[in-house]
Formats: sequence, structure tokens, C-alpha cells
Amino acid sequence: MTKRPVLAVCHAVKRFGAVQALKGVGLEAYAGEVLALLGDNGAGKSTLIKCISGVHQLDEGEILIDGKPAALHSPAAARQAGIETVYQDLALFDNLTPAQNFFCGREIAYPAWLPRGMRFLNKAAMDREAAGIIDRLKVRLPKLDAPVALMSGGQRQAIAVARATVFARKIVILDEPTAALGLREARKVLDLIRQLRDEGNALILITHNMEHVVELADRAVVLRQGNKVGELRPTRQNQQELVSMIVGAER
Amino acid sequence: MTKRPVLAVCHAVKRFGAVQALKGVGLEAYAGEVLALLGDNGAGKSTLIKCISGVHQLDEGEILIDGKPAALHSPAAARQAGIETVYQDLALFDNLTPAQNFFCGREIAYPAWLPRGMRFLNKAAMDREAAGIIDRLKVRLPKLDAPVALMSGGQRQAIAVARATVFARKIVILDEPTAALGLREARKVLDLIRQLRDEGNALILITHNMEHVVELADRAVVLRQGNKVGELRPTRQNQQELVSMIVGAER
Amino acid sequence: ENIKIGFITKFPVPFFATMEDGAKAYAAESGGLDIVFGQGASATDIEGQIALIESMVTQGVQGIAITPVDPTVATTLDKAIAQVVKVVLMDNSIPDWEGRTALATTNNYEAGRTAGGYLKTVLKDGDTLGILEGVPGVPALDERVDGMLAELSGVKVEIVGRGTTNCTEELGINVAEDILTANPGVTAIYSACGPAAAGAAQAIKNAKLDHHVILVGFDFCCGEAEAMEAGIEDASVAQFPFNMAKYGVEALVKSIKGEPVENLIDSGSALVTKDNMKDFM
Amino acid sequence: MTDSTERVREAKAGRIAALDTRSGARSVSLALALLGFGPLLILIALIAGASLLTPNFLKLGNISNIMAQTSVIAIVAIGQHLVILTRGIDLSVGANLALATVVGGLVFRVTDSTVLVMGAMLLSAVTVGAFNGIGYVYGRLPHAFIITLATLSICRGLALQFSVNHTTMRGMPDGIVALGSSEILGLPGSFFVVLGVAVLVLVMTKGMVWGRWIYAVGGKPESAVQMGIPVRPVLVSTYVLAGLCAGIGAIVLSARTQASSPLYGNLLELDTIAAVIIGGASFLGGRGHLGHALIGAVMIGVLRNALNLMNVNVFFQMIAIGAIILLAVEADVLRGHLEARTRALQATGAR
Amino acid sequence: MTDSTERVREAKAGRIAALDTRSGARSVSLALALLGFGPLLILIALIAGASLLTPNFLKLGNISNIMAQTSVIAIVAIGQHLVILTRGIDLSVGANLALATVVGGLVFRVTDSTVLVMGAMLLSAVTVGAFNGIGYVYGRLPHAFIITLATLSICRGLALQFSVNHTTMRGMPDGIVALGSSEILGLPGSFFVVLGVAVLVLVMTKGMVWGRWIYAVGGKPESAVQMGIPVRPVLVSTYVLAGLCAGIGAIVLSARTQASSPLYGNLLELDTIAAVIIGGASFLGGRGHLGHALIGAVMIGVLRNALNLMNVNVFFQMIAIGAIILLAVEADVLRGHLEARTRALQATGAR
Ligand SMILES: Nc1ncnc2c1ncn2[C@@H]1O[C@H](COP(=O)(O)OP(=O)(O)OP(=O)(O)O)[C@@H](O)[C@H]1O
Ligand SMILES: Nc1ncnc2c1ncn2[C@@H]1O[C@H](COP(=O)(O)OP(=O)(O)OP(=O)(O)O)[C@@H](O)[C@H]1O
Ligand SMILES: [Mg+2]
Ligand SMILES: [Mg+2]
Repeated sequence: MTKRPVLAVCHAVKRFGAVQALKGVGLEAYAGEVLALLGDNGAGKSTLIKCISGVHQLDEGEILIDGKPAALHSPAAARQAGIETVYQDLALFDNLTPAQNFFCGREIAYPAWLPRGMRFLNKAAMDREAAGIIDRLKVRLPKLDAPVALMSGGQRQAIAVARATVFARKIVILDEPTAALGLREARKVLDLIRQLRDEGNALILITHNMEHVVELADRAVVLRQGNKVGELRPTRQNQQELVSMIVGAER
Repeated sequence: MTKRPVLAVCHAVKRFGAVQALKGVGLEAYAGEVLALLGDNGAGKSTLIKCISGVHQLDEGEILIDGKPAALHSPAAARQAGIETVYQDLALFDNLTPAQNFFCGREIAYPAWLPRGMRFLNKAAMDREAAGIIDRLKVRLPKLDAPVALMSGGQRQAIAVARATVFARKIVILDEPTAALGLREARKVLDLIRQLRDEGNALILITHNMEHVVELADRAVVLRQGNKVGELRPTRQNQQELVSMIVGAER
Repeated sequence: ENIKIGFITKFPVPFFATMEDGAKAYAAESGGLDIVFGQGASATDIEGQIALIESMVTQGVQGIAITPVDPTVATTLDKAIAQVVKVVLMDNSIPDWEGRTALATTNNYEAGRTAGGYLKTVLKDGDTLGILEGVPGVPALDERVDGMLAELSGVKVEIVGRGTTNCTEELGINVAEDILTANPGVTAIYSACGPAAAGAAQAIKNAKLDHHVILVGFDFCCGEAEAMEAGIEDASVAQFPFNMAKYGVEALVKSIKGEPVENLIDSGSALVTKDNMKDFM
Repeated sequence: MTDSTERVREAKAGRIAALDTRSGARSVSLALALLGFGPLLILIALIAGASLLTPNFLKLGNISNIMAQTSVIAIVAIGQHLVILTRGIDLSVGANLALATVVGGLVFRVTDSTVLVMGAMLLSAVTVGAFNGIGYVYGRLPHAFIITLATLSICRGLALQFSVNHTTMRGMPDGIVALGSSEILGLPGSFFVVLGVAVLVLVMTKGMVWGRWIYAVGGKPESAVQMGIPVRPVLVSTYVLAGLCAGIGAIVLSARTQASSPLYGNLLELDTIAAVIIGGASFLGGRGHLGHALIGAVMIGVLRNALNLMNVNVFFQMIAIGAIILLAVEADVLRGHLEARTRALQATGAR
Repeated sequence: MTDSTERVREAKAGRIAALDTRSGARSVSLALALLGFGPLLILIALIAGASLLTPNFLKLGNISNIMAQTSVIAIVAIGQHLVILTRGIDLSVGANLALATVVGGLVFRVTDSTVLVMGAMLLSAVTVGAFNGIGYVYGRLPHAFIITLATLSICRGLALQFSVNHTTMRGMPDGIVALGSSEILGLPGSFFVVLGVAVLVLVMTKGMVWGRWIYAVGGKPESAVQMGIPVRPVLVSTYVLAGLCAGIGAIVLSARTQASSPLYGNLLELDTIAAVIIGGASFLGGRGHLGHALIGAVMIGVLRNALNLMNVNVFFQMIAIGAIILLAVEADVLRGHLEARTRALQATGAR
């Protein structure tokens, strides 16, 4: 832990009206590591990562990237800062095809000297790349030119995960990326996470699957009702400890 | 297997334009049993159960309930016939509260002699019952009177599962009911499934979680690309066989 | 071979229906005349009337008699004239446009003065007047107000309210009510169109001011007769649409035949009061 | 980062908050109560402005005028509200109303029975509503916009075609005339008609199963199908009720004018939609309060009345109406934000 | 239930299908190609009907008339299409167009420079569009309906206020007059303006990043925010372009009439929205083709022209326009279903 964290969140507080979703949470993510973010339903995991990815703004607290306070006023700013996110609700465009979804907001287009919106789409390049990526994830899609509204739950999730991993530069956040995936597809995503880690990215993984946590995570942070209740290095041995941390002493 | 199946599907074929999602699938479900419906992403699981629950109509084939051909022209008809479903997309109303979601389409209302739509809502009774059900599932909801749009992924799923289980009468279909649930909540749902089974319901469970299958399912049917590729009684021993059936011989 | 002409009016109200009757009557009298009728949808349906003119030309008419809804149609009429189609205007003119063969009209400004003349006889210095305007931007309707005000200029009358009614009864009643509320002692109300006058009569009746407010309308249509019968409306200005159409079509046919016609034909207007109203019904 | 340090910190924050908001707390809840009034607050501001600017505004006679002038928009807006709740739109309400008055007027030529004339008006309006609903739903049209635009055109055409001389027909049976001139407690009879319809619809939407279904269908039609809600009948019913409201509006307008006309209700569709949207409903369905829609209708009425009273010139009236409606909606948006802010503040203070 | 038995069964089914659809297969693909024409098919049917019923319909002069009559609706519908793609609506287009012509007319009183007059018209229209967009987006209004309704009222008021004598002003600079009377290959100049605008917008929406963003914002605004798309500028840009289209429409209309009037563009908002919706777009955003919207505009134009040529009386025209538009949309719905059916049939045959 002598390395400097790529991402540090300090005393994050977030309120929605009278509901306090985060009550002062802190965490650090390091390059080349997978950080698991755990907690019961409604613990505040998604809220926390939405604050990091610029969807919500913190009411109190601070987010540091590479040690410097970062102003993540919008998802665009967060993406600019190198934060790539797979949202729990997938954030897909139902009316667009998988390839169009992939590159939405980051189209391959030319000429470079024009402002971004004015550039011309290079559709062939995007279709080609998209096909390659989908192939790598071993997802079977019925048709590549149909809107994603018609795809199965798992197909949709695979598309969302693939999109984020392609553009990974520094920090990748995955909010329950394997929830709807089949066995093989889930395995592929785990492989991908490993690969992204090895490429030097800092990963934050939200999941309810303890197997995956033990297999992949270098550290785990546990939230409960908006509070951070623990942090440890998950192993087969302390898996039970982790579970009771998540679930809480009561019950 | 001398019992008569509560639900039987014969040679189910379903096409979406040029995509053939089901290519002649058959299955049977028995009272007091849990049937696992397995398969990769896009295998056709959700399509099959949507045909059973009246959302889609089969292009070919037949559905029998209690041995008699059933005309499931609409979800309303299927519900009438005793089929209760948790959809993969949850089918929640984002603008309604949890209690309103629970009873939507089956409101507690009086007086009984009026046509259904004209009856007066018994809001107190519905709120009371809803609170009880949510309590039983051990889900923490921030506020009971907020619309579900604002709830976390797991909270939403818990509401959808709770809704279906309350009204179970004969056949309960659950499409990946624990995908977004935390450890404790998932366990509660498994308990609930067991309880529904013991009450004499026929259950169809779609899941990608092999642990749950082995733990709960009396039989498992495996789909691959719209075909039924196998059926067996899952145990710890044949778990590997099941997995390779799902994933396919290739690879 | 019959002469074929087009006859285009503004929008569906009895006034223009009466004009169509006049045209039909002329055709029946004179014989050898086919008339193709057309009508716009509303008081502001400029594009609709342009399309009508164009399709008349497509159908090969030799002349068009038209009540132009707006000066704008002049350009399209020019195109028609270029295809040797004669044009006679009815009801209102197109200012600064030289293309017409003739204009058959009530002089709205003069008719407005007729109304003003009546008001002059019943109003005195210090009295107040509310005005219900027609459709904003339609010159013929504006002239009715301008003419009335010009004739009234000698008397020091205060204008206490001016509202637009789009020539509808609904807005007529609303605006009149509001004028009566803001100025409970208002002496007189003048309406530039018939339906709005009928609405004003209703408002006056509802306010139980039947014999306190002088109401002067225009057109003598759409319920004004009943209001006058009941003693709520005091005067109105009637036009003669039947004659207007007859004179217009007559001039058009003459000019198609190559005969000379008068450029301006006044079909007249008249003051209607309870005494002479029977003559106008 | 243990629980105890956390608690100490919180306690401190709480004490400080308590110190400097002890008296503030009360004003916060007061502000909240005020802001919670919603669009009514904006309406009150509008009325206050109007009565400052023109002395006659608050006279009883004028208030009664406003009520009579607004009642048609308000009643028809109630129906429009139901349709918009289900993601629909009804452009035909104005023409439907006109046709209903014409039908009523024609029946009056034959009989002067109040019941028969009223019945004919309602029947005509409901038939048009049913045509809209059934055509939209069972014709599987992508949106109600087209069919209601078509019926707008058709109704207006029929009304013009069938009214005697294609124009206003005077006269209504005594019962209807009486409604127009009736006053109870100094308020016009039409006010009580609005009140009655509003209460009825409120009970139906908030208290009855059918109302819950309307919200469900508007919130997510696919889910409504999956939950076995009779989506198609529910949709049709909203158009039928929108038609019924147009019919009641027709009666109220005929009572006021003692006449029927094919030109009535011009642009009423825009006024009613504006009222509903000013009231905070959304074209995406499932959101909106009936009360707010009524407030929206009254806002439009108050505005027109006040401008007339102030003798503002016609052109400037158009500009002012546009600008003030815009300001009113924007003010309500800001009010909503302020309310959320204040609520969070209160929650923090209470902690 | 092994793979091999499956295959045998499939082969059998295939052979049977092949036997009785050998010749059928070709007619199926023909039907599919025909149905794939989409709304164009309905338009062609409409034109065929019109030319059978009235001999003058297909004359070159008349076709040129239709083009000129339709061009304004078509151009403004292009802008409306963009706005509706993002779930919005622009009710102000007609009043905006009127105000632009009046501004142009006023500038013409001062100078007869074609460039300056055109520039003034476009500037006025774009300013109104920008006001709509910025007000809606940065005023955080719930829907564009209210603000564009407000600008409708404001623009109409301003146009009436500022036009000389509150009415039509005749005269336009030579360049604009020339556009109105120009003909190329027997077709009116305005047709080529429509063509130009359509091609440009088509390239922008289908070929440029910005167009992709429009579809994304319309499809799911929340996702668009999350994906870092500049949602607000995109939204504003659609209103600005809708304004620009209204401005171009103003030039074309002024060229045709050689005048400017505060009354122009009455109910143009309904015509253009109808065109867009007839073209298959949805108020829920993200769906719709520009080409179809243009077809919708032409449908409306053809219908009005044909009814005029047939000398149908106004009342009946209203009824007929409503009924035929409804039938056209319903026919397209049925066509769509038939296409899906046929496609499935073809897939089965091909298997
Ligand atoms: N309405 C539809 N239109 C077109 N294609 C569809 C439609 N619904 C499903 N499909 C296609 O049918 C196939 C089967 O989908 P289905 O949703 O049944 O898969 P699934 O087994 O439930 O997968 P998952 O585990 O990912 O949920 C997929 O290829 C999907 O894209
Ligand atoms: N926009 C919002 N408005 C109001 N409350 C919200 C909002 N978003 C989240 N919440 C509430 O904040 C709490 C934390 O939600 P969050 O989505 O962060 O949970 P989570 O840990 O991601 O749960 P899950 O595992 O179920 O996804 C929940 O109680 C939720 O209802
Ligand atoms: Mg979450
Ligand atoms: Mg599925």
C-alpha cells in the first residue's frame, strides 16, 4: 500500500430528499488492482459509484484522482478523467443497434479538425470493431443490425459490459456486470476484468457473487446502510467473515 | 412421474421476424416440484416463459394446463388460469409506490358486486399487507410511499418477486429472480420458493446460478439456441454434466 | 360554349353563403354560365385560398370572382391573370394592386361611418365606449372601427376598452363582460362583427344592464336580430352580400365578353334599427 | 472510521445545526408548507398581482365572471388530463364540443325538452370520444394525435354542415338557460358543475380501481399488459370520458350563450392541454394532479380577464399571455427545486 | 429429440414448403419489396385515386402547384421532425414563420437588398428557435409544449404589432421574387429548396455524429447523459434548426406571395406535426424517418389539392381530410403488420 491510489473518495455524503444514501464513505482504488464494493441491497453501492462517475454530485466529501481533487460535474467530465462505468441499469439505447450503442458518445468519426458533433461517422469501422468485441465476449446475438430493445437480458448486459471495457483507460467501474449473464459469458467477463487489471487499470467491481469476489478481488470494501463497515483482503478463509459483515450482526 | 403434469408445453415454436427463438421445445411442470429452466444467454428461456404467461403467442405447438389445452391469449388469461410470473424486466410501474405495485391489476377493493374497475380501493388494507410482505423478504426500503423509480436494483427486484409470490395459486414462474439480490435477500427468496413448492405449487425457475439449481431444483431442462438439449435431475455429482450441456460441446 | 368562372369566398359563414346564392341567382337568370365554387377554412386561411385560386386555374376557368382573405393572394392572382384569367374582387379590396377588373364591395370604412353616425346621435361628451374588434390584422374589419371612430371624432368619447374577439361569440361575451366589469358605467359598446355583437348582447343581458348600455353591432347576423328584438342591441349595419355577388359576377362576365365595366361597384350598406329591421330579415 | 467517531461527529454537527437553526427550524417548516402548495402558490401570486394592478379585479361580479369564463376550459381540461395521464392527447375536444352544441341546437328545433337536448349533446360528444378511443386502440395506431386531429377536422366539418345556415343557432331549452343564469351564493351555476365533475373524477382516479389502472397504463403500458390490466378498455374509457367532458362543456357554454354554433371551441384543445401541462403533467404519462390542471385552467382565465380589465391592446395581450404563462411555469419549476432543497435542509436539521 | 431427428423433421418441413411455395417464393419477395416502400405506397395509392377522380390532377401545371403549395409545410416539417425525434414539440413554427416574414418586410422598407432581407428573416427565426431551446433546456421546463406555446402567442403578437397597419405588407426584393417565379425543368424553385434542405438534414442526421446524438437523446435521455453526450446543446440545436427551417419556410412563402403578413402560417404547427406523425415518428422520441415525414407533408398537400380540384365544399373537405388522413395512417399500420407477417413467411420458406 505504498502506491498512490488512482482514485480516492473521502467522506462521501449523499442525500436524496430525506433519504441519506451515503453517510460519509471513503475508499481508495489502485492501478492494477480489483476492488470489490460489497453490501446488501440498498446499501448505497450504486449511489457511490454514480457519484464517482459524475451522474450524481456529492453533498459533502471529495473525490481525488491521482491525488488531485477532481471536479466530476457530469458523466462526460468523468469519462474525460478516465473513468469508464457499466451502470446497473445498463444505460443502453433501446432504439439503437449494438454497434451504435457501443460508440454512442465516442463515435469513430472524421475529420479530426472539426468539432466533435460535426464530424462524419465512419460506420464501417464502427461495425467492424463492434463485431470483433462481441465475438471476444462469446455472446450470440441474433442480428447485429437490430435495435437492442429486442435482445435478451443477458445479451443486453453483455453489450453494456463490452462497451465499457473497450474504452477503459484508467478506472473501470462495473456495477453487477454478471447479474444476468450465463455461465460462459460470466466467465468471459471475469477474464476480461483480469485482463483490464493486468493492463494497469484500477477496477471497482460491485457484485453479490462471493465466488467472484474471492477469485478476483484484491481488496473488498463493505457498505451497510450508507456507512462503510469494513475493508479486508478477501480469501477463501475469511469469506464467512465477509458475509457476516455484509449481512450485519443482527438477524 | 406417474403424476399428471400441471403444465405441459408441446413442440413450442416462436419466431420474431427472421429470428427463430424457439424451435420446438417441450416441457412439463408438476405440482410440488421446482423445475429449473437453464441455458445460455439468448437460448430462449424468457421467450418460452413469456409464451406460457400469455405475453407472446406460440406460432406452433400447444400449452396444456391440468391436461387440457389452454388458450393463453393474454397475461390476464394466464393469471386467470393460475400462472403467476416474475419477469426478467420486472414489469414494475416506476411511478407507483411498492404497495401500489404489489396490487396493481389485483387491487383489494369493494364492494364485490361492482365490476372490478368500478370498485373502491381499500388502501389501508393494501398498505398493511404490502408492509407485511416486504418485511417477510427482509428487504430494507427507504420509504414505503416513494415511487419505485428511485429504489436500488435489488430493492426493485425484491418488490417484483414479492408481488408474484403473494398471489401464487398453481404455477409460479420466476425469470432470474435473484440476479440483483444481495446474499440475505437471495436466501430469503430461495426459502420462499421452497415454501411455495411445499404449498403444492408447480415452480419454474430460470437462473444462471448452479448452486441454486442443485440446492432446489427437482428437475432441470436445458435449452440451447431455441432447442431443448437435455433434461435431468440435478445433483452435486452431475453439476459438471449440466454445465457442459448448457455451454455446449464446442469450445 | 358556356363561360366558366370561379367564385371564391373566405370561410363558412352565412354572409358568404348569401353571396354564393347571389352568384347562383345571376347564373340562373343569365344562362350560359358555369360557376365553380370554392371557400377557405377560416378568416386566416391565406395559404388555403391561394391553393384554391391555383386549382381554379388548373381547371381552366376564364375568370375568378373572389373575396380576398388577405392582400397576399394578389401575387397568385397575377399569375392567374398571366394565363388570361379575369379577376373581379368582392367584399374588400387589395390595396395598391392594379390587376383587378372590378371591385364590388360594401365600403367598410363608409359603413363604419354609418355606425359612427348612429353613435354620434346617442353619445355626448364624456361618455365611454368599449370596442370589440374583429380579427387582428384583417383590414376590412379594422376599417369598420376606423370609420366609426372617424365619424365620432367630434364627440369627446373616452375609449375604455378594446378587445379582440376573432369574430366569435365566445370571445365576444368574455371581452364584453370584462369591459362591463372594468367600467360598470360604460355608455356604449361597438362590435365590428355580428357574432361578437350577439355575445356582447348576452353579456349585457347577464349583467342585467339591458337598457343601460347602448350596443351597436355590424353585419346584422348571427343572433343580432333576436338581440334587437329583445331591446338589447340598438343598431347594426347591414351589408348586401346578395347584390355584391350579383354585381361582381355580372362585371366579370361582361369583361370576359370584352365589354367595358366600372372599376368600383358599391353594393351599399344601411343602418338597421328596431324600426326597420323587418326589411333586412 | 468507526461507528463511535462517526456518532460524535454527527452529534456535533447536530448541535451546531440546532444552535443556529433553533428559530430557523420553524421558518423552514413554514417555507416548506408554503412551497408545498405547489402551483396554487403561483396562481395566488398571479391573482395578487392582478388585483394590485386593476381595482375591479377582486369585485365579486368579476370573480363570478372569471368562473363563468373559465368553467368550459376547466371542465374540458379534466377530460384532457385523463387522456394525457395515459400518454395520449385529445386534439378533438374543441370541435367535439362545437358539434355537440349544434346537435343540441338541432334537437331543440324539434323539442324543447331540456333532458332530450342535454342528452343529445352528451350522446354526440361521447360518441366522438368513443370513436377516438376505439379507433386509436383497436386500429393499433402509433399515437392518438392523428386520430384526434382527424376527428377535429371531421367534427368541425359536420358541425358546419348540419347547423342551420352553417352558423349560430339561437335558443336553448329553459332548463339549460336557467343553468346559465343561475347563481348560488353569488357564484355562477357553471362553477358548481366544474366542482361536481372535478370531485367525481377525483374520486374515480384516486379512490377507484379504474383510476389506479390509468396511472399504471400511463406509467408503463407493457407492464400493465403483463400484470393483466385490461389496458385497451382503460385507454378507450379515457377518450370516452374526455368526450363526455367536452359534452358537459358544450352544455355549460350553450347555457351561457343560449345558442349553439359550429365555431365554438376554437383552439380549445391548446388551452386545455396547456392547462394540464401547466399543472405539471407530462406527455410521458403517469404523472400529474387533477387539482393542478384545474389551477392551470384558472391561471389562463385569470390572465385573460386581467388583461382585458387593464385595457391592454390586443397585440400586447398575445405577447403578455405567452410571457406570463411561461413565467408561471418557470416559477413553478423553481418552486419545485426550492421545495426539494428545503426538504433536504429540514431532514438534515432533524437528524 | 436429438439433433438428427430434428434435422429430418426440418428437412421434411422444408421440402413441403419448397413444393408449394416454389412459385410462391417469388411473389412473396415481390410483395415484400412492395410493402417495404412504406408510407410511399400509401401516397402512391392516394395519388392514383386522385388522378382517377379528377382529370386535371396529373397535369404538369398542377403538379408544379402541389409542389409549391406543399413546400412550406415540407420544409417546416423537417425542423419539426428533428424536435420530435428528441421527444419535443415545436408549436411556435407557424407564428415564428409569420414574424420572420414581417421582419423581412420591414427590412425591405429600408433596403431592397435580397441578402439583407433574407438574412433578417433567418436571423429572426433562428433567434426564436434559440429562445425556445434555451428556455426549455436551461429553464429546466418539464416539456417544450409550454414554452413553444408561449412563443407562438408572443411571435404572433409581435408580428401583428410591428407590421405596418397591423396587416400584410406587399413587396419583396428581386432576389426573393425571382425564387418564387423561377422554374427549373418545369419544376418550381421552391421544390429544389425543399430538396436541398432535406438532403442536408438527412446527411446531418444519418451521417454525422450530431445526428446519432439526436437519436440517442430521443431514445433515452438518461443514458445519453450517462454516456457523456452533450444532451443540452443537442436539444437546443434541434430547436434552433426548427427555427431555421421556419425561417427558410418564411422565405419560400414570401417568394411565392411577394408579401409578408402577420397572419401567415396559421395552424402550420398542426400540419407539420401531423406530417411527422403520419411519417411514423413517435412522441416518445428516437423513432422516425425524415423521408417519411416528407411523404406525410406531400400527402396532406395532395389531399387538399385533389379536394379543391374536385370542387368539394369546405365542410365536406374538412370531413374528407380527417377521414383520409386517418385511413392513410391506418393503412400504413396494416402495411407494417403485413410486412412483418410476410417477412416471417419468407424466413420460414428460406429455412
Ligand atoms: N421481441 C423480440 N423480437 C425479436 N427478437 C427477440 C425478441 N425477444 C427475444 N428475441 C431474441 O430471441 C432470442 C431468445 O431470447 P430470450 O430472451 O428468450 O433469451 P434468454 O434465454 O431469456 O436469455 P437470457 O439468459 O440472456 O435472459 C434472443 O436471440 C433474442 O434476441
Ligand atoms: N435518485 C434517488 N432518489 C431517492 N432515493 C434514492 C435514489 N437513488 C437511490 N436511492 C435510495 O438510496 C439507497 C441506496 O441505493 P443504491 O442504489 O445505492 O443501493 P445499492 O447498494 O446499489 O443496492 P443494490 O444492490 O440493490 O443495487 C436506497 O435506499 C435507494 O432507495
Ligand atoms: Mg445497485
Ligand atoms: Mg431471459
